[in-house]
Amino acid sequence: MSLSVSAEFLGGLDQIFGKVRQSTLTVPEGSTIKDLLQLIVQQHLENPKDICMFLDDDNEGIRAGILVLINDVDWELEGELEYELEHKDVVTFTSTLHGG
Amino acid sequence: MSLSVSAEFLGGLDQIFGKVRQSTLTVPEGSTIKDLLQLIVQQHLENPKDICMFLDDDNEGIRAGILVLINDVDWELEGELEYELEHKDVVTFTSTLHGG
Amino acid sequence: SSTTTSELSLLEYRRYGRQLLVPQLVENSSSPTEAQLSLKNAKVLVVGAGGLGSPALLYLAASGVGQIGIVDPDTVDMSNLHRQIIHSTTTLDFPKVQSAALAMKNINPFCQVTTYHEPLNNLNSWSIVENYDVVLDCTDTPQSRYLINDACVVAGKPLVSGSGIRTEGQLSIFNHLNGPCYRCFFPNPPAPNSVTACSDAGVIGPCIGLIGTMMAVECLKILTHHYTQDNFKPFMTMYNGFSEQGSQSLRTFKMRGRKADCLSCGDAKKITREDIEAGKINYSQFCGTNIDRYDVIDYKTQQVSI
Amino acid sequence: SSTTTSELSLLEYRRYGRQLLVPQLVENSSSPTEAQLSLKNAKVLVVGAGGLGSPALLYLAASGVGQIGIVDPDTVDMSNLHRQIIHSTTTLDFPKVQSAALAMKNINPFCQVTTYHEPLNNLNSWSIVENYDVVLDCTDTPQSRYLINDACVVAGKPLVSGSGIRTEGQLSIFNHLNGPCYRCFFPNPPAPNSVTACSDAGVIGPCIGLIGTMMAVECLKILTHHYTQDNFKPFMTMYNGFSEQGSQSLRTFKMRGRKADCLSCGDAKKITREDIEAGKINYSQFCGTNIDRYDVIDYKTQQVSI
Ligand SMILES: [Zn+2]
Ligand SMILES: [Zn+2]
Repeated sequence: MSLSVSAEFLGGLDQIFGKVRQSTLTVPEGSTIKDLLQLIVQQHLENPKDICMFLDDDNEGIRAGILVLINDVDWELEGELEYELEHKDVVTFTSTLHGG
Repeated sequence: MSLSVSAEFLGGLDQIFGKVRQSTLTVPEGSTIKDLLQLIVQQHLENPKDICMFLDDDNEGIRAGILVLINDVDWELEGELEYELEHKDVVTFTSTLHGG
Repeated sequence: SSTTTSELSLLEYRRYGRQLLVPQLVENSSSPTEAQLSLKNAKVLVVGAGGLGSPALLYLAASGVGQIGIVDPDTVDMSNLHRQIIHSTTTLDFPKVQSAALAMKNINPFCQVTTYHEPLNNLNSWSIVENYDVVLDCTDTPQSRYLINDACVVAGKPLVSGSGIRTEGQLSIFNHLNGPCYRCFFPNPPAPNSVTACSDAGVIGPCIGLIGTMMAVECLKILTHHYTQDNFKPFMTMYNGFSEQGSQSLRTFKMRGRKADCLSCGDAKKITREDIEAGKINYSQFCGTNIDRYDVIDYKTQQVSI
Repeated sequence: SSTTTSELSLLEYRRYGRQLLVPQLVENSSSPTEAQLSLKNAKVLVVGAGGLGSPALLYLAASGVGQIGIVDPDTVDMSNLHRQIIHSTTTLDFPKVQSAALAMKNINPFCQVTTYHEPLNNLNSWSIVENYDVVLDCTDTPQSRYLINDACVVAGKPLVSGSGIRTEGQLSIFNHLNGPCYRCFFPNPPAPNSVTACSDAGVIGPCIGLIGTMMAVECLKILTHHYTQDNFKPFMTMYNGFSEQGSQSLRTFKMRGRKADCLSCGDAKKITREDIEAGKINYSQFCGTNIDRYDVIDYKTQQVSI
């Protein structure tokens, strides 16, 4: 069985994903956020050089300055990388904004 | 079978419903918005005199100046009074605001 | 009726450079310069220089809208100043249009301001509205809202409509891209007997200001061609500054389209310029009361209506 | 450290009457008068008098906050004026704090304004922050955001934090009612190599202004005791002025609580006043770059970072 999951790229993050702000991805049952990150990089990252804009140095976690929300809830409350995706989950990635 | 439906009173309408802005009501299957209006009047209207603040002159329709939304969609697109309620529907009533 | 320009000076590039970097503002123009020229050559009418009009006028003037008209019959009162941030203690008792124009010229001398120190009424509404490209309804009575709507429909002008009270506000765009008008949403005015319940309203400055600020955003979108026949969907956005969910909330409702039987914009177009100007539509009578009783806040008695 | 008053003059009742009619503003006070006195006796510090600070300062001054401090090292530049509506062409090259103070005194002479024409830094942050009840972070670099946060945690002051770029914005409340601080949300600063992608940002005036306006609303809520240990939930609200859904959107995310291992507010409270003042926390170094490279918009090159 595969699940349908929605990913959102806000706060300017869409710039590295071909200006896509919302995308639907299909993942195998049992997938975690960790798996989703790799899938996003494979399917949506326009320029491989920009991977450091999304993932951290070991290309596994998320880089500092990006917030991750699972169904509008901070991923820290949901298990972060190990969270197991459910059908129709909405995972939001947003850059921290600093402008004023 | 009975359905659980949520009613919201915005734009100052909560003033006539005991300052309740959100309420959950139980209605029989097959109920319409028309039925819901009567139930709201029975269960929530604080002062019977204020019925003219919510319903129109024949106490069946909604008074002019109140917008009705069914799951965030204008009730006019959903059948107005005859719309048949579904489980977990959210019906929003809001006064038109005029202040500036 | 007036000349358009196709150039920006270096001073203007310096002044507006930061907003011309925003893709969303320029993406429907052939260049950032063209986007700014769309603002410079635009004529925007703001009816009401109060809680909504204050930030709307400041932000539109600051952004480089070339010509802005302001209609307001009132003078600046001390009780306005907790929320009407375009005015000042130094302009107390000035006509609001004049007080606002001073602030707008101060922030941006490039903005040409036309002031109408009078109420919008049956006689003047069409002849004022026809000179502008977009109208902002920042007024506070149902009468004025129906009148402005009808004038905009007759003159074919898009209308950004905002309103608010206490901690809440509403925002819609009317008569744009074949969408609905105010009368499509509200074919009948609120009954006068619905005007007595809330004797304790009032308004929080930044809450009504937020709606005026949103109106400026929508006006900029219209002027830079953000909305198209394809992507424009009739909406009403509802704001609450003191949301139960904590913080503040905006909800956007999907609304009905243009109604074929609308008195104003419907197929029969029953309300004409001549009807309005001849006083055939009596907005006070239509609304079932005299204008005072419909004031959302009666400044004399502090009685409030919804 | 200063005297509090327990009376309002008739002039003040006239000025603030409209907002004292709003139940949500006064419901956690024993009377409307007491609610207004909570504002009058309040001291609010606003760091940054730019796109966020402009409406925040105007609305807080207008609402009757008694004492407002403004920190900003910059002077008014022409390129600010498309969005920084508290300033004016007549105050070009003035220190922003002075330009802002003039506008605030004009709208409300009752407001006492203290200006700090300097950057907030390790040496002055604690001694400035300790004089205030609530702090608004209206700045535009990660460095300043970490520094302000640490000073607020050490001094025990709630922090209203806003930010924005292009058409988007974010809003949170930190260090309030045992909730999280900025470092709890962001234990590590963004890496310097993440600062190169968006060379084409910019900002739309009323979009950043909307966040500043929301910050004023949140500040009024804090001062009038709207939030309690029971109802306050850590949040981040995200705004988009050009939402795909049409119109404009706000989404509120439910966020983590205070983290026991936070360097700043955690159980060990590893960052102290002495550490900050002695320069032991080097905010520029901590953020991995010099301060210029982190400017969200570099006014010289128009390069932009996220
Ligand atoms: Zn119509
Ligand atoms: Zn912390």
